[in-house]
Amino acid sequence: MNLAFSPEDHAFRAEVRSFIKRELPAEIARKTRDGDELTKDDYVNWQRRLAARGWMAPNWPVAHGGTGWNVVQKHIFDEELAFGYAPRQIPFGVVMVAPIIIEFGNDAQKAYYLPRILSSDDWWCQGYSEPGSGSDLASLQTRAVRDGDHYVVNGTKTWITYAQYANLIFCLVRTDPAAQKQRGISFLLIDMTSPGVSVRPIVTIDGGHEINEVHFDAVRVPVENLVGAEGQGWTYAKFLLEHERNSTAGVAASFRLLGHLKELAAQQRVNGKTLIDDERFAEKIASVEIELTALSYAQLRSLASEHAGKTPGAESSFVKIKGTEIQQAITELMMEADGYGALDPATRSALWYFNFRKTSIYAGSNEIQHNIIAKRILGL
Amino acid sequence: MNLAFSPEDHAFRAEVRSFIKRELPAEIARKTRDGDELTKDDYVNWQRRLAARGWMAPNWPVAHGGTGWNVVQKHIFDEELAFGYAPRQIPFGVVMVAPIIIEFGNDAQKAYYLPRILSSDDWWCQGYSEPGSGSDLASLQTRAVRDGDHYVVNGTKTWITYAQYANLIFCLVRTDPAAQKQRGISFLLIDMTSPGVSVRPIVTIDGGHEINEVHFDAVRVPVENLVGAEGQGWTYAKFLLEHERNSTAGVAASFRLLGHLKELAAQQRVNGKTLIDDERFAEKIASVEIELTALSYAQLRSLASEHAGKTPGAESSFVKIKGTEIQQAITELMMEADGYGALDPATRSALWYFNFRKTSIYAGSNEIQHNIIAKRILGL
Amino acid sequence: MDFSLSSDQLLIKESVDRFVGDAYGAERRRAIVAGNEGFSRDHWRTFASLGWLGIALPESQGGFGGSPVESMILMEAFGRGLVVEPYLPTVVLGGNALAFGGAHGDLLEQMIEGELLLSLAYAEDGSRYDEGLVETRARRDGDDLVIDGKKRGVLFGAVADKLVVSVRTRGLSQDRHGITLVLVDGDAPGVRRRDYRTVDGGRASDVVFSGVRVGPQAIVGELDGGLAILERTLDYGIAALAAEAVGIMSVMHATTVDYLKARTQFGVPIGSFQVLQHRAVDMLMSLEMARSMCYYGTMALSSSESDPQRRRALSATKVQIARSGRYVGQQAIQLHGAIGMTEEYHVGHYFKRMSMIELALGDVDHHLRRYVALGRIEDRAERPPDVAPPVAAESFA
Amino acid sequence: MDFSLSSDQLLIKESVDRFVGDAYGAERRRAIVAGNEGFSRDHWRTFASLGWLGIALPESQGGFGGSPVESMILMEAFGRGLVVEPYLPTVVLGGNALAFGGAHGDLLEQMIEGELLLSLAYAEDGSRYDEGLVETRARRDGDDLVIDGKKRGVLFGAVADKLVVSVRTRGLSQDRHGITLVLVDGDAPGVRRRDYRTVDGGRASDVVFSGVRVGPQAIVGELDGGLAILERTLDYGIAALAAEAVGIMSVMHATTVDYLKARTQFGVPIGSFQVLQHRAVDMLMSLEMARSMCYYGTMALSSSESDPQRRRALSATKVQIARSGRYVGQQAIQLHGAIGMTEEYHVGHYFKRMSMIELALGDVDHHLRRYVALGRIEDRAERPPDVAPPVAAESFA
Repeated sequence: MNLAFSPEDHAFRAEVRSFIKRELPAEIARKTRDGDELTKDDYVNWQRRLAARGWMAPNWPVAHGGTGWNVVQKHIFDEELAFGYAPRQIPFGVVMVAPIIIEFGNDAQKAYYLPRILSSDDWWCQGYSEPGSGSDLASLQTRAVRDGDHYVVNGTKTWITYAQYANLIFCLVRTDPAAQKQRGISFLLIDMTSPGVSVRPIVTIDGGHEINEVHFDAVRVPVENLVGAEGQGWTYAKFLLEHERNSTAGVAASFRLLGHLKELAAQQRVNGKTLIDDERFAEKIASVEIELTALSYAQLRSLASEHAGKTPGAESSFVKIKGTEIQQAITELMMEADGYGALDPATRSALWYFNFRKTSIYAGSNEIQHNIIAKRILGL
Repeated sequence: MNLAFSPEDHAFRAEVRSFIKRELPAEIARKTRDGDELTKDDYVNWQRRLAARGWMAPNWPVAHGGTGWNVVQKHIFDEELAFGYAPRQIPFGVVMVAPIIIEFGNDAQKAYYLPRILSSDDWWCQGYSEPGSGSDLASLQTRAVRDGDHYVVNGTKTWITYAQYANLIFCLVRTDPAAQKQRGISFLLIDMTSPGVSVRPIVTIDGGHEINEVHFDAVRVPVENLVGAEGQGWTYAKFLLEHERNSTAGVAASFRLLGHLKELAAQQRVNGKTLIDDERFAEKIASVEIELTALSYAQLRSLASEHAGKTPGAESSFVKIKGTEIQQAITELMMEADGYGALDPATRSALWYFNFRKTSIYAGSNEIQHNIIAKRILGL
Repeated sequence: MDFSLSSDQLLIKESVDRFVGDAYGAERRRAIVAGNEGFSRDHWRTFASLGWLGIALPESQGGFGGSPVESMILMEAFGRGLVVEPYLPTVVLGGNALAFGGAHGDLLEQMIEGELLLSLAYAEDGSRYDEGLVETRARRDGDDLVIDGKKRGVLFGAVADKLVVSVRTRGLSQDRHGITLVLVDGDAPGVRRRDYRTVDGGRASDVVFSGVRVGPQAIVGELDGGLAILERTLDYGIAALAAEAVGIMSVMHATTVDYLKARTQFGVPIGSFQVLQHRAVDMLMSLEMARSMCYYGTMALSSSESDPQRRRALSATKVQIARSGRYVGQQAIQLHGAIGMTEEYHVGHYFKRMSMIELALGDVDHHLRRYVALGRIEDRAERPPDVAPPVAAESFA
Repeated sequence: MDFSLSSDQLLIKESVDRFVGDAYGAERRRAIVAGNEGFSRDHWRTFASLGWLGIALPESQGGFGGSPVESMILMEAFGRGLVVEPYLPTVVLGGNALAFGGAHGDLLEQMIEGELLLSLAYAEDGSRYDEGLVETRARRDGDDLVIDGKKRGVLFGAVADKLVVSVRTRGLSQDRHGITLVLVDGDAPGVRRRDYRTVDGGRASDVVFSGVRVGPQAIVGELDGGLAILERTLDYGIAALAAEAVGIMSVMHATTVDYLKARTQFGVPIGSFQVLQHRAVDMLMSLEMARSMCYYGTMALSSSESDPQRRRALSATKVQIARSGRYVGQQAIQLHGAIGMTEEYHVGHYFKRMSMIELALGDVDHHLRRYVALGRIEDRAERPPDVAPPVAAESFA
């Protein structure tokens, strides 16, 4: 048993770290650190640098442009990106639609879409949720009716991150309303520049604009944009969920947030000393730091089990729940630390807090994640 | 609007206080304060003094020996008893069976049983729960089969407080197994000295013996011991639950426990000062004290609404949940305060903590209380 | 013991409920918040005409002789309506400071008539929530005081005609004596403001004082004797915030329960899921604990209790309000799901205001510390409070 | 990076699992607990014959050269079996103290062979959990030390052949220097014990030392230099308690889940109620967080990190263990309902032991304070720990 990272792992980490140091534009790093909104150009700028190094899609098979890294290397890569203040990976293309195209798409789809993801020529977004279907995704209502060589799509998708940047959207649509709930759903790729597609911004309570509603009004989509077989869309979406690697970026980002909190607390004064030297506040920070340490170790254990060939199971639910609880705890403390400064949007402390309330809601609410663990792990 | 207690209320409080000071034997007060087990004689001794003063059954109609107090006076009475370290009221006779006999019993039952409760000649216990029916009380299996002038009772009742002191038990028994779940249940009074009744002590994790299992093996019970009509037992039990006054003794007892905690913390040393002067620990005590203050005010509000003629509703569930949470928080702090002393049963600190885990389980678990509020108040 | 609201109080409650029901609402509020001043002068005139601006002030000072209960009734309704008008800074903080100071009857009259807006400038960069830690200095120059320093988080500082400013006239920054309250015109020479929209839909300013000169008549109360007035004023502020918070929580709770009943997923209302039911129950309990403490704190203001006891009661109140408010607010968002995160839905605005109330006039840590410190002077054997509460029209649970 | 247990470690795990499965069990344990000494000398001989008593000690001192991982494997199984034998006081605390002291190889050999029981006497009335606060004094008398003072919570003090006692040989009670560890015979003249059964089924003693005389060979490590050894010993103790706690929690969790499936109410298994399901999930997460921290703490022992970093890691471990343990224990009782409160059912015994582990060698408050104090010397920019964990046979979640 050798419990430390290998020398090769350390060398790899150094390589990634120096790459980031060399390639990441300072202004992008600053925006990431301060929580400023990144522009589409910022993301594309960074993605093209990754692509030039061959690191755009570590999760893909080597044949399609993947890196061939093992799980430990992927973990190190994620961690270094987060600590280096690189922009977060926008998952919709690389992590979400690509694996489905690779697994279920035809050769033409692979040949066309995959290179364009690597090159950042396309920006994808995800059209799953609808106003009436949140946790109960399978109740979706967006219709795609076959009309010659096209599907005609009508409906509304919502909570779509960065739809304003995207030129393509992958959607779950209902192609057979007569079929049983999950069976009538298909997986369709839609060009957002098609007539009848409109995007309505949704501003969140922190004042930010990341999410949108997308309306389809008789949008004509070529049948070749169907992935796999009609009626199998639900299966494909589920395949992705079950094989989704438990990203380690969240934990690293929390360590980063924690650093932010400490800086803030070091600037505030209470009773004639800095807030970080106030025993009470320091212990609150310590409590969350200890939880985060535990989570980071839990994640390494999960990594180890994946390394040993086990399919990741409910670990991702576990990490989702604890990870978001910790993120929320940190941002609560950021707001608290800031005192009267929190009133002022310029300090952002309250805005971090408001924004992070979403984390226990999105990507399967924490309640849904509890249901998943109860069912899949505990058999309840 | 006059927000203070009236001069009459204050006078009443003084009267109760001086009665307790005069009548309560010092050794009984000491046992109550220290959490020592009280003997049956201790209880009876105190009850007879209350009875002599006419204060044994404040909740009864005056005609049967009640006091005629309004809700505020009852509140003051409960509070003074708790603060004066009087033994807690054993509810099974005075509060539980008596109102049912008064409401649904026949004249012979009233004439026989009520005076014997006032005089402490009888000690009652409650036979509701069974090993297989806890929260789902209506699933009870104890059978009472009519045989001439008797019922023959077979079955097991459990979690019976002070069965070892009792000579009478009131039971819910199934008289009609064919009837719908709640409909076949009757309310039966059973002499515990009857042949076939056996009591098995149950020791709890704090080492105490308050609860028991009671077995009925072909116990013959005269039919005149049936209260009201056959098959109506469930209705009677529910009547009691719905009219049960929200006892204020729990809150007062928590203030008393809190005093205990403070004494303990004042004796412990940490970092060269007393634990109660340690900011961190003092704030933990303060937090629970603030919650308790809020609860005491919530209870006064509930009292006010009862005073104004409203039937108490889910307030009792509210007070049950918050009250037990607070009690448990206090006893957790008692164990914590005691440090290595908690290992030693002689200090009792860990035993208080262990014992109080029961409070969120008994008398309708806190989960059940949540269900009740969700349904009755929120309409969910 | 008489628990009911008086008929006058009932009238006030009806009128403010009507105002909040008729004149407020998400759309109108949005327009007010987006506007230039961040509040409606029309509404302010209504407040004046309904007598709300002097409702709790003594008749001897031109007020209507009400008690803190009247203020509680208004603030709770303002919370329900998410009313942004500067009632807290002008009436509760500014007005009470002047009233406790015992002079400036002319200004109070103007304020009561709606012609004078006030604010309180007490917090500093280095003070956090401690009103006794004052580094803004005022040096004597003849009969005048000349002020230099900086205050933060001055609510609606941009529209305040006059600021009540805590300044140090003696001693060092942490001395509890030597603090004086002075009135400064909002546009006095040497006053510089940075105004901003606050994250909860209000307005605030950071205010710099550079050689600002005021005459002796500007002193509120006694020279060097401002701290007791300031403390009492802030306690009144806490009680008002508590009532506002109760109003806010009650809306968040009711909205959430309605949503649980209306929203269906998996073919059933989500309110049929036990976990969400229990969460809604815990929200209700948090709300009722907060409401109880709101009454408790309000009673403590008008009781004849000594200052430390009053301050301790208000610290306890603030702790409970903040804890309840955080739970109710966070769960309101969580149980609504994504819709709760959007600016267009109303629950997020209540959440944001509640979050700022959590911090305003001292957060949980500050007040727990104060509660403990004040407790050391008391007997350690506790009993519950020996007064009974009022029953407002909101009945229990 | 290699995550698997070595074949030797797997053998140890199999043998201790077999012991716990075969030789232990509620009934037998009950008899042992009720017995005269509170543990089984037969079991102790088994421990010796299986090599468990020297498993983690270096070969140079007669041990078997294992690492803290071996100790973790044993303790976790002891936790699952609720094993009461005095492995912690004798091997983990007493044995490590001697080993770190670097002499007394003969005693270690006796201990490894099962012929010597040890205990550690460090806590005092006034010290709470602070091992650096020592008021038991030892004055020099020629080459001897003469000890006066009192220690509490000495585990299995009644059967300990020798006690490792922390005494002050220099300085005042709070000085971190001047503490010496000395070996004292359990029956030495001047030693008086009050023995008691602990609330968790173990045994402990309060021990008074009145003019107890020991020779210079009794010193463990250096005169005045005992604190570093003591601190390191206690850190090993924390790691061992963490493993025991993980074993205990895993049983409480599994038992609870089984109960939720088996117990029916309202015609359905109570495990079909969503609130109870989520509670069971939260128990699982608490357990897995604790298990992760147990690995982390165990790794920190064997890492080459400096003392403050090691101590900080073990403080973090103890905080997590205590918090997880409290949650899992309380919920195990709650979800079982009344049956969980009874002495005859096994879950309550796990709960009680877990509660005492929560306090042992320092509670949450103590270790949070220590964690913060030790953190001040470190860089504030944090990264996650840079070592990977072992994977024991318990797979994740």
